[in-house]
Amino acid sequence: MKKEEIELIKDGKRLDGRGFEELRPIKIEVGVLKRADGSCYFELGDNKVIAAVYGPREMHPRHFQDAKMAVIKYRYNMAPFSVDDRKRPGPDRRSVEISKVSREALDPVIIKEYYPKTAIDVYVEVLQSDAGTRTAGINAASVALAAAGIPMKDLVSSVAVGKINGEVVLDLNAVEDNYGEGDMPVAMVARTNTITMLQMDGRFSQEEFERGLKLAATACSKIYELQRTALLERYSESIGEGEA
Amino acid sequence: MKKEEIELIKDGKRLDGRGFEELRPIKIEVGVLKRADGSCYFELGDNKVIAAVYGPREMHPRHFQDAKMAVIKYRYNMAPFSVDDRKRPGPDRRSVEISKVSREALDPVIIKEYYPKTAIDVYVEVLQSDAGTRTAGINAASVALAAAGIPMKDLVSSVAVGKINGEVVLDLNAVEDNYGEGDMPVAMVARTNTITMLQMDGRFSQEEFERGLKLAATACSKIYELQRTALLERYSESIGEGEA
Amino acid sequence: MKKEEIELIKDGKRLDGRGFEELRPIKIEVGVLKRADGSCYFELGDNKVIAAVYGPREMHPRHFQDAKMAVIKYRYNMAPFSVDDRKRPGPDRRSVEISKVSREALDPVIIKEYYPKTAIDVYVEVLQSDAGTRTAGINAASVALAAAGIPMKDLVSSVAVGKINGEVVLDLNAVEDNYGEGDMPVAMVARTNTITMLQMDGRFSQEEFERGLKLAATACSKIYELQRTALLERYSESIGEGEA
Amino acid sequence: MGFEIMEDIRKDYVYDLIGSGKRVDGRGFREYRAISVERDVIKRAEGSALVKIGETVVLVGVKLEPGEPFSDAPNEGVIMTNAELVPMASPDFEPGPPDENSVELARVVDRGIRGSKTIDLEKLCIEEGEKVWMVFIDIHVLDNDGNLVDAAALGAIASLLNAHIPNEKYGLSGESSLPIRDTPVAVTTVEIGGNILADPNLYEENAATSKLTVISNADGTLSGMQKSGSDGLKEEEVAEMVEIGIEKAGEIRERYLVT
Amino acid sequence: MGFEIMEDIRKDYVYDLIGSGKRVDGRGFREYRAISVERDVIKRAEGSALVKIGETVVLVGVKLEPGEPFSDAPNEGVIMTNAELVPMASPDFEPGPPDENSVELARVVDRGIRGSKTIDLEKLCIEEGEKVWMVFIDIHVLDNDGNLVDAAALGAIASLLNAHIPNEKYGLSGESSLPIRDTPVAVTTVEIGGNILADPNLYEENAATSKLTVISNADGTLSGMQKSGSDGLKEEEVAEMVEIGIEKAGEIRERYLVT
Amino acid sequence: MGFEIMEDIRKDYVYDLIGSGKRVDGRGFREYRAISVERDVIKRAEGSALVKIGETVVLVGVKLEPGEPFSDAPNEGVIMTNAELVPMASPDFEPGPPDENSVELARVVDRGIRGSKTIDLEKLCIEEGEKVWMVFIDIHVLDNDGNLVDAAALGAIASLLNAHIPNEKYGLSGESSLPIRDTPVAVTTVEIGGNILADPNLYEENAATSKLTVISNADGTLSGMQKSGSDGLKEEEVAEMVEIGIEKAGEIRERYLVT
Repeated sequence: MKKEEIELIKDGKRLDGRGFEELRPIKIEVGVLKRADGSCYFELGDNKVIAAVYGPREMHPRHFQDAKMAVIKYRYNMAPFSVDDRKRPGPDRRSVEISKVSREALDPVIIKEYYPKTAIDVYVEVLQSDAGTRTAGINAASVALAAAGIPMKDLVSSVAVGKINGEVVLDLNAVEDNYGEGDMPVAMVARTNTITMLQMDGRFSQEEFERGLKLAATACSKIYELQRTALLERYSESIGEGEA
Repeated sequence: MKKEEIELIKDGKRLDGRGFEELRPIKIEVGVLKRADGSCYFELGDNKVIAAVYGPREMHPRHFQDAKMAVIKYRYNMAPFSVDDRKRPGPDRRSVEISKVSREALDPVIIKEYYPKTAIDVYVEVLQSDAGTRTAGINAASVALAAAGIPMKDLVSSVAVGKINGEVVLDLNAVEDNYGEGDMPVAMVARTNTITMLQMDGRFSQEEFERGLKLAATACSKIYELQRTALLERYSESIGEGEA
Repeated sequence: MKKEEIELIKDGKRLDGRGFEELRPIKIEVGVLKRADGSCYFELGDNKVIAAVYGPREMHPRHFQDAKMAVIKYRYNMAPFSVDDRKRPGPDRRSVEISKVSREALDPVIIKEYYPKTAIDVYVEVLQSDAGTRTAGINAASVALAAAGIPMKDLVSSVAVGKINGEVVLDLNAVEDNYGEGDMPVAMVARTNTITMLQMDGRFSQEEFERGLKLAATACSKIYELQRTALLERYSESIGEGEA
Repeated sequence: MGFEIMEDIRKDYVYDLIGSGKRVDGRGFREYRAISVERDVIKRAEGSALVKIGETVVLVGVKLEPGEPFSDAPNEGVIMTNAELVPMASPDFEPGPPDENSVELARVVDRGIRGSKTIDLEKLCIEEGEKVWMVFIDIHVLDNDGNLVDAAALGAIASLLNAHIPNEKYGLSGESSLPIRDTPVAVTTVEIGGNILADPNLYEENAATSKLTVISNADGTLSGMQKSGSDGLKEEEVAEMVEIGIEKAGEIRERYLVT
Repeated sequence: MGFEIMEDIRKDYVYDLIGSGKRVDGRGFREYRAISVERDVIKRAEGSALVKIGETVVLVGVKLEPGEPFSDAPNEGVIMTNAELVPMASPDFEPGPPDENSVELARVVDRGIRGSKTIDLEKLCIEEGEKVWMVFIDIHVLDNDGNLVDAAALGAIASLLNAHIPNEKYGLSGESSLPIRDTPVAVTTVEIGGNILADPNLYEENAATSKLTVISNADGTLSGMQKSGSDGLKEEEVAEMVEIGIEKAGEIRERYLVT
Repeated sequence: MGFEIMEDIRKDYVYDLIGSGKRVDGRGFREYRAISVERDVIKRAEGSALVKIGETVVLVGVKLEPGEPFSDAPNEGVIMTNAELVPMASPDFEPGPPDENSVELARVVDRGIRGSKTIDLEKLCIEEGEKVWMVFIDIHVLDNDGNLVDAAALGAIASLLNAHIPNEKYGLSGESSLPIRDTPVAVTTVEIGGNILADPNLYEENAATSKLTVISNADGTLSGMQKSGSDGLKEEEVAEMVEIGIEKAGEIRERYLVT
């Protein structure tokens, strides 16, 4: 049986009941870890990720220091039990690439000049995976950076667009990703419509690509609101705690 | 056939003819290597190990130096031909753990404060193995440290206790270890009855454990005497050499 | 079928038509890379190698610096597609040894005292292999070093001698190497008849060895002329370019 | 340098406080911090548990896959225990291959389960000498506020108790629940200035010079022990630690593992 | 330190020049450097191509070997793409295992070929579930003067177009030419001071803060995209880059891949 | 820094002494230090030998295990030679994967055995194309006082001569002694100030700028050679070194390998 023949859309709805432009449910919790300077738990459907931020802190080995600004490091890592077939611990080529593009997705909003010679470490652990972990990781990391007090111009929001049964749809889950025709993860500064990550595989016409990009932009705006709200709540809580 | 069903005790004696509380034959030679600052060859039954000590010497990389005291490093390593099925060279998880607990077994007696910023390297090579190599290694290392002139409060002695056919016995050999019900390696400062290593696997009742610990203590005292004698002999020899 | 039974000599000629003391065709191009300080493309029959030289340049990590002279580093590497069965990328034991003996083959002619504390990096990439890649690499590297302006007492030239069907012959190709009885790679400073690399495997009588060594010396003189000519041409070209 | 001085001061503070009979967080010497065990949190795993002891957080996932048995035990399943001290969990953890601390953590948890014969490995044989179930126990440390071993060991046994055998996924049939025969529980104590404290938090762990983990089973027998740290222990201290170990293990088992 | 200052000055120079409508080497903003593609240069490989774009030199070799299929695609051949940024090619490349840049290079080239379904993988099945052809695409970078991706991607498709299946070597029979169905071409542009430049050379790459590679196929569809760099791109910039990508890919395909 | 000066002084001392016709330990230029060979010292190994040359100590163990043959030699056993320069043996050896010196040591010893066809590999075939004996020769250096190659090579052939095939252990039958057909012996000489010295000790090795190992067989043929060091050798020096190599190998063979 050919992969393409699987029916992913029925009566205008996707297999999990979503419409074409509908995100999976999102849950955000800020400050879930004690040791990290900032942290965020992020759920996107069945994806469960945590991001932690340490820094600015001493960069070593020293010869990697940048005399003019902080160096951002990003480590995307999957827990062995986060996927269907156990993943061997340690970085593989996929996680190396995702770490790079995720770092570059966040890089434009961090004001690195404030902390020369330091490192800002961003760690993302994927605890459960259902397609879209890199976008969930970037969303979590963006909030964790803010929670850690890292000076930022804005938040970064991220989502993927895909193509299933010839339709451009938002935020593929694992089944759609496996049997679909294309995937396109995007990260944006939602308020300024600035694209900070853009990847694609599969096959899109130029028109589908442009439509997808707009879809992503709209979704990133929604995610941005959720990120903001989560940070705001956390902030009020800590004020509350302070007063208590 | 179940492992437990093998008869390891016959007429009150163990398969190699030993009584329950009997050590295997021990042979100690001090100063067997030229390059090392101190060295010791130790035989425990069919176990043959050598320990070598280098140091105190410069610690590098520097950022691992301790400004207040010497850093002890311990490397337990098995020669590929020391075991029945050839062992691939290089550290594995077992040797990493043994190196850690062995280092901690010796740590309490070494006066590290005398040599801040230095490293004291202890290398143990297992040339032939028959269960009990970590205890033989600690015994050898303890003597080698003394022979290297490292300031020590006392010697450390080590032995394992085990359980075979329901009996708590001293110093398991490989067959007993494979088919027995438990193993418990212990290291002690024999003169002060201070326990510096304690591990267990298998299943012991609380009473068996306590009995085993006492058995180990008695055996460590015997080993301590052998270690002392070997060092003393070596010392008189070198005096003799000096006079000649 | 036994390996030795293959007929590698027919009517006094080798399978590729060469005489016993005949080199494969050689092609040398100097300055083939932009980024490197010196480079050389070298063809020896079906062997295609490139050598590149960087340096003298800063040596790091610093603790490998030599306060009195430059440190030569040599990296022999095979492209995965250079051999019949794809080679996994990265160094293996063979390439580690070849890198060492090749470095030592060139070491005697480089005037290292001029550049203390620096590194001179020699990189050799084998793009296509047909037996004799280490000798081709040394020939290329020698030219690339000169092209990079590294001060040298002389050029080093290299060739292998082998034994096939009982005859000592020059410069084995892959078939001869696989089915022959011995191989002996040699590097020399041709003008002073100084041997800077000498390896052997297989089985040679003392007389065969001595004859082989003389054969190698004669061939190295020829290669030396080709190396010199290539450098000279390149030099005149650059003068020409300068004038244009 | 400044940091080191702070650490010394903190150690002294912990030490002095204990000398006067108190712990930094006000607990009794034998008292654990609040424990929570949440099971089946990861649906990709056959079993999982999120364990919190105070602010220490460990996530354990159990996966089962068919694999080859060892040649000296052709009819037994295989246990593989692995621990990742991911750098998220502490400023002291570095990315990279497991260091001696993660190796020790994994091996102590592993020995507790193995020594007690908790898993009936013979029931995990699919085809003798050819195919058995490999049980991967992966310990993922998320936040380290001390006493990782007890949290990891508790997470491991809690995950195993709830784990199922994914027969269908691999086109096999048979019992779907893992054959679990015991409930080993690890209890760690430290010695500080002659006092024995259960469940050390991070400050206490740093102030202590010796530590003992005691793993005990439902019937009160011991199936694992590991001393660590740079100082020795007296026989009577060990005896007290074993005592506490068995007692506390009973309480924890009763409360978090009996269903 | 001196070096860093030189680099800053060079960046400024490139930046200022572009501001006045010029490139360091005199090209138009959408113009490529001279391209050359030489095929079948390595006879040990089943396919190969030496690609030069300006002074950037990349050698790609394709090898085929029988191997086991993935269990979730038992009747499909396997593509393995690997890139080595060997230290010969640049003073900035270090020996050692692939770093993030070589991994990214290999994966972007790989996705272009995979996304476009360029290789008909089902035709590479030798025996379902047992044996399929493994296609190794090895990218060997010899000289880096910028825009490695476009050179590597061009080398990959050029090698594949000429590659044969070595049936005889492995005692097999069948079609000897690789089943190639498309010709994906990568076109990389950078943004410098609001200007979009195609085929950046090394100086331009260093001066640019964002870069986009667009891979497009014979029918004008897109089968791969990768943004990199430390700055963002506006939607209209991306649109222009995609525009250029499709246009330039057409020209390159016409000139170097149509036989 | 102080250390380096000491080393220079030591080199000068060795050099000057040799200039006046003497060696640091009073030996003649072609004289070996005391050699001892103790066989069968490791009962877990199928063959073993503890070799001392002066204060250099090398332990070699030979293990045999059934394994798969290489596809281009389906009816031949496989030799795997490995050398560990464990840090115990010298303050200059570091823990970690084999560096170029251990790789070279292992490969030179290996080539001597392989080139002379010492082991009749066809007799190590158990089942053509499926199962052959793998012969692991493990060189474990315990104390390095110079001339490791000769000690390691002597240990290797001495171990092989006494090794047996562990048929029973693997449920197989057949000849129990290893089919050994030759006795290659390595003899290393160095050149210091125009003088050729056999069996350099560590000081001499450090003072020498070139070194040649010559491996020769019972019939006087050569089956391995390796030059190392940072300086060249004249043809006549090589000739002398080969001469010494064959002569000394004969003496060593006679004394330590003929049984």
